[in-house]
Amino acid sequence: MSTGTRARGTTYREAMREALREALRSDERVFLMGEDVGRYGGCFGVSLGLLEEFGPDRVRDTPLSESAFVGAGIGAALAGMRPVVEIMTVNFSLLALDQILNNAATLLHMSGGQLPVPLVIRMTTGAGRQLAAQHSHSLESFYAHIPGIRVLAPATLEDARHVLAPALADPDPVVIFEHGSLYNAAGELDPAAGPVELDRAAVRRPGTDVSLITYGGSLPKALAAADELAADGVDAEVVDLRSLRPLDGATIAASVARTHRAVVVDEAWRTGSLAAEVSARIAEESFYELDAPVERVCSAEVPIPYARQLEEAALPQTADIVAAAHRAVD
Amino acid sequence: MNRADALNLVKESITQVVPDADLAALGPEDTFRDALEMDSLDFLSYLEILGERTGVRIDDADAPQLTTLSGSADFLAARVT
Amino acid sequence: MAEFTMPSLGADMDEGTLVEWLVAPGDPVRRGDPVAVVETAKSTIEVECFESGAMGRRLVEPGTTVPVGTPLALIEPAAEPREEPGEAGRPREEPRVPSASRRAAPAPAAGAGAGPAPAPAAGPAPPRAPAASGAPEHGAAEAGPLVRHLAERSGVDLGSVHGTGPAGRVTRADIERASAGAAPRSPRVRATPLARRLAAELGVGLSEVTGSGRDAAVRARDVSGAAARRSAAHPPQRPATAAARASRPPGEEAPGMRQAIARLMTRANRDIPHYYLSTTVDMTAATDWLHDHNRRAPLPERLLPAALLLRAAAVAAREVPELNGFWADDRFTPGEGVHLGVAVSLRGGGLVAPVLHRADTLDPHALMAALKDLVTRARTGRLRGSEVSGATITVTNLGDQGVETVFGVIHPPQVALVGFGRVVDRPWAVGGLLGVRPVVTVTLSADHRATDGAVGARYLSAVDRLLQKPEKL
Amino acid sequence: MTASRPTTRPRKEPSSAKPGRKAAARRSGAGHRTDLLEAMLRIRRFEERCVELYSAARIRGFVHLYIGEEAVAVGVTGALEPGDAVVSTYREHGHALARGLTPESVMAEMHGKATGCSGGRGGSMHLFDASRRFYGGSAIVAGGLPLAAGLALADLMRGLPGVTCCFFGDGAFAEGEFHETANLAALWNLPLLLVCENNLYAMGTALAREHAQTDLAMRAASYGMPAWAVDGMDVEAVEQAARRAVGGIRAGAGPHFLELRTYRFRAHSMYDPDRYRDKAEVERWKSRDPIARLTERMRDGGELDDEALARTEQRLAEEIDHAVTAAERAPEEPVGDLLRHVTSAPYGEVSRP
Repeated sequence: MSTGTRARGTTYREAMREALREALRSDERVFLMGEDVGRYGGCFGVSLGLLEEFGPDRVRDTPLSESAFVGAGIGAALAGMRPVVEIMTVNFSLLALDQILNNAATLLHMSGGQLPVPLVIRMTTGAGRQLAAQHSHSLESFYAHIPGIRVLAPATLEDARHVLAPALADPDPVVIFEHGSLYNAAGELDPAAGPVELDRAAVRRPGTDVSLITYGGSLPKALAAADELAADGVDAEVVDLRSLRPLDGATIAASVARTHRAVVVDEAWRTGSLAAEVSARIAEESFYELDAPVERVCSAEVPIPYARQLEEAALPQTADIVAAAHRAVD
Repeated sequence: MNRADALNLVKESITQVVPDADLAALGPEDTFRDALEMDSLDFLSYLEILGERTGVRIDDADAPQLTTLSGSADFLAARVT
Repeated sequence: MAEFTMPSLGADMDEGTLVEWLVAPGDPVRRGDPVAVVETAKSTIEVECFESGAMGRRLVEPGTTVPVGTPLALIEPAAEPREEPGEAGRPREEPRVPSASRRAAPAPAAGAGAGPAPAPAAGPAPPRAPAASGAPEHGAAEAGPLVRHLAERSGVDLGSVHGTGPAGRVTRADIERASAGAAPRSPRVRATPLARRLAAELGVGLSEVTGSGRDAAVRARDVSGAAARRSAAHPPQRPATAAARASRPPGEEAPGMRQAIARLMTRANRDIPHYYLSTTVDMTAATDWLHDHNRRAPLPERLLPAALLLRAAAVAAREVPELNGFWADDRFTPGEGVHLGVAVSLRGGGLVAPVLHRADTLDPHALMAALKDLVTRARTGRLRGSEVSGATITVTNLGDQGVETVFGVIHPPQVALVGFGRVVDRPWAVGGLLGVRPVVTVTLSADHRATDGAVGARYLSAVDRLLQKPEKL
Repeated sequence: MTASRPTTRPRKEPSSAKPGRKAAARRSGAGHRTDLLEAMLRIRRFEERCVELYSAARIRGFVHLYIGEEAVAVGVTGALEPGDAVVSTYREHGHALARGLTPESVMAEMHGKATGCSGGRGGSMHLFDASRRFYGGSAIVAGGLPLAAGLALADLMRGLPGVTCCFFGDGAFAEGEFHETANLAALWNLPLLLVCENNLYAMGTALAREHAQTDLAMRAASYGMPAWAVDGMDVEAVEQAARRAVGGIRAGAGPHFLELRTYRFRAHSMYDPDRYRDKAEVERWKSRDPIARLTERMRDGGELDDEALARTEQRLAEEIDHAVTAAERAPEEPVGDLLRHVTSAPYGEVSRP
């Protein structure tokens, strides 16, 4: 788990804020809209200070009406703006799912290519903060299911800092998932990091024995698991999917071709999850590379409970990842 | 039943069990059961057919006599009126 | 209303030729009844229907080749067997007759009211499909349906069999010889996809490799290890590639059938660690009982010793379930019920092994009747698909051939084969006195992976015990 | 709260005093009424042909007919400028034709052809024309409302004079998205014209059976926007009301709401047996047919004679004949292009999702 210890350098939250600031500064078509993004500074503090810097026209507090303000973002994007719409959590985003699926993802195709929707939607996802069953879920797979939108899950400081610019440059809708447990992640930002390649997964740690394939809030756990496995003599490779749609099948296949074993780590429920999709891709594309059945480490199939010990038991933990990797390797 | 009729009946019955049996190659005293590679089931079928067509009772003890053309014809000729 | 469709009689069957209808429209049929004769690329088999009711309209004519799953006929609900399949005034569908040999389907008289059930199409006997259509895969191997069926049954590749019959036809004897050492289906080795691929690339036989993975699955490193050991054992090694394997020096493998037999024999012996047990059983009680029974019974009800032997084998298999079942995926799965495969030698050579399902529940009379029926139909190529598969243990009776002791090869994935020799008179000590008694030698070939000798011993003593009380069998 | 509403739009004088560019150029009186009549007739004849084609299975999918409601599309659209935006519903043939989409492109779309206004990917319910700022056919009831608010927001933020006109029905008024959007539009002072086509039925459910309070204009007014109810069967009354509303919006008075009381003469869709409406009720509304009404008025005023009407009908029939012929002859969109326009990736570079 990431901690609040603030090293020198920056945090995920600040990196995201800096990205927003840069976007607002460099393109007057960009504006930020969402519940409490202005005076409050963002539910998770991402947009703190931006209202003062850019004014209420470009940092817009909205009524609590997810469908209306997400739909307004779509309309504004159609009319030439570059809106960044923030939804507090993925659970709330279901109120806007109609607009995202039936309009944002569909208009380009339904209009025969006339109406691209250059919209960016950001939302918080995931558990780990004892927020119980209506603020804690990982529904990324709902969105990754939809053709016509791009789904991203920045998991590192560098990705947080550099994902927004290419997302805004994309002519189509982009949904960015920010895992709540990552906001306080702190460290030195790699000054050499450039814009995120939106279609590409990233190998966060090379290895030869087993591929730990994950994304978002589970990346730090997978990296910690890789450290533990190294102590056991198992050299784990960690793949950060980063883009949940489109999935970077080539990077996944290349990793499995190196290690011949795959453990997919996904904080979502197992059934019908991205982990299921990744596993299926491996079966389709890397079957003859596999030297062990694909392992999945997912959340228990339960609404995320409040009590700390229950929540921890429900979520994939480092020890679970280590155990799964051993099952695959030993 | 005269012996010629009996022999014909024997041959017909064998042919029923072993359709492609080459009876011309069989001598009267050859054990056709072996020559035609009839197993016990085939042989039982043969006995059943004989019994059906003549109404003669055939016991297990009669079986050894019925393994040749000649023995079978003699058996029938003696018992069938 | 159910459809009776061209069944899939094997994973590799994608079409079949309807040879003959066995049931006329309007005839009552019950689930399991044979309804038609179908010829596949490999055999001619009576196919059964899976619905009870009355035979309805036929959709396909004999002589027609159709894909698996094609409806051949309709099965009407049972209630009104005399009911006309087509209602008056309702337009009838054209029968589906995909091939060129289309003939008008028998049309039941629509609206005939009290008329009799529709008769089957009058006309000449349905043509047997030409032999050429029967063996498309093995252009060179001329073989009749029964031989093809036997070949399939015994796992023999017809293309690799040298035919000794007229004009090179493959005969039953050829199949029997080819299958003598053949294991019809060797159990699939549990291995990861990568290991399987690697084994093929390195020319390593998966079954030679000990698996170190979960549930003893062969993994890539096991294959690599085996390949390395092999290289160490044969220093001047050829490159381990598929291409190199294809060009092995001549002489290393015998050509043709000999090679096939050698390979199959090797594999059978390698895969199944057989152990053999034998005992001699006093058949006095059984023989006396048979004589007594047969003396009183009319010919059609008479029993052969085989009936008692099979009965004893089946009941013993129920008592010793460790021998009744399958070895697959490195473990034993007990059979559900005792399904006795009976290797029956046919006159003129050849072998057929129909299955007596639930043989342990059949008394000797029922067993005898079933055996006679099966053998008769086996000889005419009229076995149903379900009658040649699913055996849980096999019995070989070579007594008619004059053999006294049989040491058989187990049919994988079964784990035991029971052999009966000929019932012969032998000197036999009873109560300290020597006498002449009829005896039979019973052998057991068993898979040592599944059982140990003690289990086999229990089985043989059960057979012995059962045969001493024939009246209770 | 007005003080906190950010707006970059300078308040102008109401445009009723100073007509817009096109409105000034528009023919007035008899000539204008002829235009209105022709526009309504075009919609009606077009849809009558659709019924025929649908029955012959030449066009498929859901087809929702606008017959009886033509005055609304023609009257409201008549008050709009080319730079304005229109967001519509799934019953949008009338809106599309009134907005200037050609019968040819709409008919081709309904035939699923490459030359259709949505490249054959939309069909009857999803007509689009970006060049006319026609943001089309949304088949999710009320789904177009937030989108329209966004279009209006963009115009507002960019200081453009455009008005966004959003058509929706009495059914949509019951949806949360209407209320969310009305609130947002009023709160942000968006240049949005909310046009509620109250045809008394949400599919088969009568207005009084789904709304506790059936005075929709009054309820809309509660969001703090000007709202009227208008006779939707009188094209001139509709146009007049729409002009007034658009004028107010352009002047910076924020969103306006029009409740247009109208009626569809035909069933909800081609699948609908129409059992929920009294035949007498349908007949009563038919007696108020907006086309007959305008025709009568024009005859009374000596602006129209049989010969002129016959000429118009003849011209429209030829126009629609041509549209059908062209649609039938138009090329199919190749199946190989199935994945085009899912994303903006250049053709041939559709990445595997």
